[in-house]
Amino acid sequence: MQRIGVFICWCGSNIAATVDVERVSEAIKSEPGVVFSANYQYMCSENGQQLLRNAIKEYHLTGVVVGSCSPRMHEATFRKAAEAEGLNPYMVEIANIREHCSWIHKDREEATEKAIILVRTAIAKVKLNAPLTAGESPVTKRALVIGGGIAGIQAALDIAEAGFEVDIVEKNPTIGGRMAQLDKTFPTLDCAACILTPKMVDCAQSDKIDILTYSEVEDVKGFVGNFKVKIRRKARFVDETKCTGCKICMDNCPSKKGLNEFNMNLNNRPAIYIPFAQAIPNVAVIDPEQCLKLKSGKCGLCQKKCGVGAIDYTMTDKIIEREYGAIVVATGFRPINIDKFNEYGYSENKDVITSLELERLMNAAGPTNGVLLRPSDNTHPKVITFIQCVGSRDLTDCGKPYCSKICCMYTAKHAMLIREKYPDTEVHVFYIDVRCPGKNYDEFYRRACEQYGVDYIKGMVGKVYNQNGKLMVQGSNLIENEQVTIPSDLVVLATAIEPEPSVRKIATLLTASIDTNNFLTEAHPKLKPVESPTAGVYLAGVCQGPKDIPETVSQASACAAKVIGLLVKDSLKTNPCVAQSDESMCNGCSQCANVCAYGAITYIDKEFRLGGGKTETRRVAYVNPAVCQGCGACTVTCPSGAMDLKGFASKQIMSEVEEICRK
Amino acid sequence: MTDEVLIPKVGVVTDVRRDTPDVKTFRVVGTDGKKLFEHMPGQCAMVSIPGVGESMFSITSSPTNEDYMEFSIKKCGCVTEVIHSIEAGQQITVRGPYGRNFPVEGAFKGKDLLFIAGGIGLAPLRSVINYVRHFRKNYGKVIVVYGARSADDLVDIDEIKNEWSNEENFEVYLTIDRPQEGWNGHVGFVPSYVKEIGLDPNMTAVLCGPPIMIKFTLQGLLELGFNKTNVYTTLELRMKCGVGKCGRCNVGSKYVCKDGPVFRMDEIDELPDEY
Amino acid sequence: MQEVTEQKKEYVPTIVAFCCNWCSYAGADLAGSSRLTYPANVKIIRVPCSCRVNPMFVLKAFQRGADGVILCGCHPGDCHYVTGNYYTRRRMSLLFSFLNYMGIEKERTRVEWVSAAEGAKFSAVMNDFAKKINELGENKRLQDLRVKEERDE
Amino acid sequence: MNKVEELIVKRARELLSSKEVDKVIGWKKGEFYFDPSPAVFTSEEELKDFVYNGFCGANLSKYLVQELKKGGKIAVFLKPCDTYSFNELVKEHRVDKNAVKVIAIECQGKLDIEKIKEKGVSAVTETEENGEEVIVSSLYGSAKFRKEEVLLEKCLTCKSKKFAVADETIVVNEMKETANDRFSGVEELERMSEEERFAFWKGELSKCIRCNACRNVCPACTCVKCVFDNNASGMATKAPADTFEEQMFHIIRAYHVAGRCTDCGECSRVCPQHIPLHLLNRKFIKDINRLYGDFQAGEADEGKNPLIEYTEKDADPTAAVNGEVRHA
Amino acid sequence: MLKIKVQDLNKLFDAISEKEPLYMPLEKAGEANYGLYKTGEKTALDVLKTVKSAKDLFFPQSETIVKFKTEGKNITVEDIREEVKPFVLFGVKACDFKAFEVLDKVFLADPVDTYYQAKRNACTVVTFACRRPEESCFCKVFGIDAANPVGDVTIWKDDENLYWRENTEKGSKLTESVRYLFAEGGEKDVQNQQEETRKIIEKLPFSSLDLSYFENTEMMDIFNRPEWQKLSEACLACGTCTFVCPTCQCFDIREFKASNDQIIRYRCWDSCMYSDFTQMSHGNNRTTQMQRYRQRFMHKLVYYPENNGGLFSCVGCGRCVNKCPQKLNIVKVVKTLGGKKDD
Repeated sequence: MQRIGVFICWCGSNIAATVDVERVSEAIKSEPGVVFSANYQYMCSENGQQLLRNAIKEYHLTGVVVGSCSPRMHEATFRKAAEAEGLNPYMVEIANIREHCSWIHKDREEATEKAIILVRTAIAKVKLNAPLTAGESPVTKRALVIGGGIAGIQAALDIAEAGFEVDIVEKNPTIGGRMAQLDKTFPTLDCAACILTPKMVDCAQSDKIDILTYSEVEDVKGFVGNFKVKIRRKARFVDETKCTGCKICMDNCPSKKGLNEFNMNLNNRPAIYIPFAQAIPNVAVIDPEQCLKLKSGKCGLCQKKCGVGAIDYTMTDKIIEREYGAIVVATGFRPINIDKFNEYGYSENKDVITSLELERLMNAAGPTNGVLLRPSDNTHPKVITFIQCVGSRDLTDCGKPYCSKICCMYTAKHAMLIREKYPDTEVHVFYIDVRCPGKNYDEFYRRACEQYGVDYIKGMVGKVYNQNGKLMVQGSNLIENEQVTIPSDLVVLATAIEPEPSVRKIATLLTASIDTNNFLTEAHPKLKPVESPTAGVYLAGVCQGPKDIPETVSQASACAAKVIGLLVKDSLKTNPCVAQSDESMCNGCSQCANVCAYGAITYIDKEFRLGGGKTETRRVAYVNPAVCQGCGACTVTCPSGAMDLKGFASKQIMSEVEEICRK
Repeated sequence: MTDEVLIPKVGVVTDVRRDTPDVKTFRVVGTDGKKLFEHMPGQCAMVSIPGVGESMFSITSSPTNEDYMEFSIKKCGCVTEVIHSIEAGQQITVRGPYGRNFPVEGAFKGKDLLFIAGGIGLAPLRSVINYVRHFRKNYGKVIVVYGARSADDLVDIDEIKNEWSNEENFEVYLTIDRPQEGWNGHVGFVPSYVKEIGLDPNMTAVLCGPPIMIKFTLQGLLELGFNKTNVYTTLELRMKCGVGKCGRCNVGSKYVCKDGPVFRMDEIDELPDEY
Repeated sequence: MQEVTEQKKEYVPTIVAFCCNWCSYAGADLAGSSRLTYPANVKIIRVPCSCRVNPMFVLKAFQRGADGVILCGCHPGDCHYVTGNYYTRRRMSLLFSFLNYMGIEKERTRVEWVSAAEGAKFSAVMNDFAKKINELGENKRLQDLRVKEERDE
Repeated sequence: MNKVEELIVKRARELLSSKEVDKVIGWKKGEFYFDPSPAVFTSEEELKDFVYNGFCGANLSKYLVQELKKGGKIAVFLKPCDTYSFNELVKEHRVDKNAVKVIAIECQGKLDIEKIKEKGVSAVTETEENGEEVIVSSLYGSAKFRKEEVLLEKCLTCKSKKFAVADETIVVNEMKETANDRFSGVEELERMSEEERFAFWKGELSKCIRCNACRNVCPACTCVKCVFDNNASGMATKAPADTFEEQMFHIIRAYHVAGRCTDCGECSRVCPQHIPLHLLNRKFIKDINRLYGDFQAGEADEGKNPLIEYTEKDADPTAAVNGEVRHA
Repeated sequence: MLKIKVQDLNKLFDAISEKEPLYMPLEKAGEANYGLYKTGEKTALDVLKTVKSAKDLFFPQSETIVKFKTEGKNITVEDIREEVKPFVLFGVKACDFKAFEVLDKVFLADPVDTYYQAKRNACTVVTFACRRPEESCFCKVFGIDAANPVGDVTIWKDDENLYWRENTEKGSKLTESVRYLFAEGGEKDVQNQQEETRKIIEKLPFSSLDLSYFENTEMMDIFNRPEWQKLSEACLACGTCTFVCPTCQCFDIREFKASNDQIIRYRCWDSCMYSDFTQMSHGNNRTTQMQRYRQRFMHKLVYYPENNGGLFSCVGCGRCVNKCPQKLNIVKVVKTLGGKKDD
């Protein structure tokens, strides 16, 4: 039978003024199992803790109940004290007689009665407590970053800086991501390439960073500290170690009609190509869908022309397997498909373009070498109309319900840049409202309006149609309360962004949850914004929610800090209050795994002895204690009660209920 | 109102002794300090801690003990786990005695007796062995063969070594399953040990232990020429009432609680194989 | 099923409140440190997440003579365990609707979302719930008479 | 022998003789025309006792759980409502669908012998279905009933005549969907006051003898150890020693199968006291449909049930109890 | 012989219940079961078979046997037995009445079960002759005459009258108290009814059931019959058959903690069909449903008769025939095993 010690804290007068602590101690004495009952002025003080420790020793206590302030305050304190005396820290329970009793009740009689019940309830629970030990699992000191955009790059650099090895897996042939496609960045208007490429080069040069481009995560097994990841290295048909990036192959390739993805398909590229000049790695890749040799077996020109013999048409996809302690997801975004937005005539009119296309049209390395020419006839547009919130804050099926956050700022940037470079251009912007919180953001927007004379029109655009070569933008001006039609030469749609669709597969592999808009869910929206609910998985950049570059970079660095904090440990202490399945009762129905937000539950086949020499193999649930966070969702889903939560076992909670109802 | 067998008496645990890592012996008297009731060797009683449940245990002390009775209990389930946690002074409830005892005043009289036990199986035999010791002249030669998994699992080893071994015309053979440091005695399983000792097949034998031990020991005895009508054992089944009414321990037309737990091997042969 | 008939005067109902550790229990703490009172017959049981509350606990409470059971958890979307309270919401919606279908007064069961910052809300919720339960009086429809008998002895 | 039975037996014979399956689960004739029992057939010889008539109401899907453990490939005959149970068992890994051949068979609703007896007809020797009429022949002559007078409760409000799964089908006559609304009974109760509902259930549940037939027949109740049998669960009960225990058993059982219950109606069919247990399960089904969108357990052999799913916009419990209808 | 008009029956019930508690078939929520009669209650005397048998009155499904109070290390035993006031059990059919004999041999055997005994002694049993037995009935097989049951009082009923015959002293006392409601006569009517009933019984399909196999075969031979496997295949392991059975008497002893220091120990019906019936902490002596199924019927047809002078623990009430969810029953067992005596 348990030997329980009960300690009632006065908390000065905080408790003692309303609760008759002496009476509580006295009343508890006769409870079965209680062998020691005392009260003291400040249990949390050095002396109070000593009182507890002495009693553990003297009375051979097997359980301790402290009636004091909230367990959220001092549970850890008393557990530590108990542990120091050799008692398992999980054999300590707190009865909250301050916040839940003395502070809220005025009647001394009533408060004392309640305190007795609360302490008795804690005794009932502690009687069913079992000693728990935190498990340990080793940590593989290597991180994986999925996605090689600015978020991934920043996270990788920070992690490498701390001395840990890190792999970047990027599905495209080069790292750089969306930022590499941008011309200038707000609110400072520096050139995106100028600030991004040095970081890309740093990655390439770091001996801690391994860049796996043209690769995709195929499979993830394991848990925090111990992930095993299979990575598909897609066949590049060019030996990365040999290629010097001389581009002779590109010049000689006869199949030049491939769409240039980097330039938003606004011009063409050969079948063998390097996406852009500063690509990292600066190595060519062959588009197998376009390459004549690979499709028909006839050609092979690039191989002949390659001075270093880097071309290998026989290359196949390879799966490599690596182990990591932590994973950063930084899969980024893409503009949504706006084909459905018939009112803007995007698919009919070449001169209706998206903002990202405009970035390329204004970029010196873009299809027009930085001269703003409209796609239909390569002439300078004189009137440019921007339409904001295309697909953002849109509750129809075509768009997204959320604000894409970056559009207001980049539209202001575009308008400003155009007005500066081509002052004779008339720029109109249709907006619902302009959202520019952030350092120097609103000032930036005001400059666009006030200094650069951009015409901001509050209102929605109803229709864009072509009339005699002019794009007629028909909209409402809510401030003037009138309908306006602006004949334009170029219409730029501030297109909503959405998570890169490949994130779905990755989320499934990582058992990271995804919201209805495909953004990855953070572990806590306020307090754990960079952690995913799956321990050891962190979120950086737009995959978690729309954000701009500075925010992305800070989140990436925050991720890195979290990763470093994890990798610096040799082993992880796991929370012992985790779920556990009683295999003898589990029937493997899989309901529990379905509600586990952390993917902590897997199923194994286990053999059971039936008696009479017979055995039966049954599928049963197994909870990985390193992954389980201890919420208990699974315990209620389990109809047989095979799943229970240590520290908050069904029996314990029921005995608390019984004790409270004893009155 | 007339007495009701299902209503137990209150007993006080006056002493708790740890025999082996998972066996404890509890000494029980009534609230008046006297023995709760009289019994015969081999009989059982229902012991319970209200709120936890009742379980049937054999009474391990000899009826000749006038002051108290004892139960040796192995920890193997919910009830026994709680029973193992009690300390001296704790009250429990007891009802009994139940079942048929060993025929110490009948078939055993004047006979040479062979007791073979394995593990906790010594518990019910302790009662009869001590009874026989008490009325020593009524019986012939006594041989005890007792085995356990390890030396630590031998129940009542002190009594065996200090008292039994000193009796006249009384042999004790101990064995453990596997060699162990500090053990100089015999090593090996009970069934094979029995065959090595060289026993007289005219002895009356009593077997108690795990089913597998009983099965092979019986085989060995039969090979030695023992007759099933001279071999006894005790059965253990789930019981609730203890008086042949609740139906739980019914095997064939027998109720183990009432018609047993002591059975002769030839009687067992007539039962369906459901015990 | 039997309805308990006699009722004592000045009956003080028993209320069991399950609070999730991260929001509502902290909310209750805040109510305490803000000295926001609520009736003493509300007793709190700490659970890691509202999704730990098994319908069996609710029934157990009623069996043992509770007159009202309230579950408090983080606001949906704010669950410390991401999705826990979403499951709670479905489970308890169905369970409470079912209990009402069995004839149990619907006011006897409740779920409230109380964040760690909502000490005032916690106190208000408990005051209101206790008031409702007081008006309803003793739970006569879903309790174990054996328990009641022993208690009333 | 009716045509459907003929085809079923023929098919069973083929499957056994070709060794395509090792056993067939079907129904075996009893002492009377109206008491066939579920049975496992392993030889062609045994098939002579195979029967499929108006009294084969038993849902055979759950037998697969124990029979599959013994090994071998099994053919099972499932009526439309039984196919849903099968899917649910597959979904919960209780049955390996690859080891089973599901032969979905025609069902025109099954008859309730107790209802027929209540109408004063005993010693039934045969029944013949003729559209909406049933002709019951007995030792004492024959009687004609409207079908709805003598159908099993579960068949009166049949949810669907669709097969949720079928490797093959044996259907001779068109199966008509029943017009009856299966939730009308629940609605009727919902319209009552709390007091009236309480009185209704008090009357019904006080009849419960805790024989566990409802639980043991239920294809959703396949726990290795039921909480009510597990002394460690804190909820174990064996007999309704107190009225609370009747309530608790039925509340918890209904809750445990909520979202998984296919409404096969076996619980009501087997209750010796004719407690309308389906009204418990259907309340959950109705609430699920109302709050989370129409859901039919067992429609597919994979996917999540509504209690292990959620949306961010689900109704709050208070609103749900007060009759809120799901967000559009 | 006495008689009373059927329209005056409620007066009779009221008269009896005024004196002593009257238990009889009542209809509640559509089902007929024995219950305490109160004026205005819906009686169900004409229902051939109540769902639960009359054993409930002597051996209730759940019954407190003792209470304990604990205080620290101390235990107080509280004997809750009270004197059972005389009561009347009305309308017991011949089969159920015969079942009392079966139960008596268990509960009144030494040591006597005082809970059962007290109720049994306090009870005046009014048996009720069957008029229209149905196809599931086979009491004749056990030598029961459904048309002429015994008990303290026997009644018959036709469309006009209820006929009353006292058989014992207890019966006479009861008769005396309600005598004023009755008129003399009815012997002829009863005789006619009996003849008619017996004719029907002769024709019932199970009346020719032959139990000689079980009387004349070695226990182990019956036990080892391979047919048990097939017979038990469809068994759900529910307890319906045992709970509706008038002779099944297995029980469990359980405890209920009314509070931390108040423990109620009660017994309740249990079923040998349940998988945990013989479950011990270290094993189970009947692990398959076949074994459990066999146990039930072996007990009824072999073990019990062996201990009780050939009396079967079945009275042919046919409740299991009607109520088994999967239509398994003792008749199928008897026919399957008894049909091939040469095996």
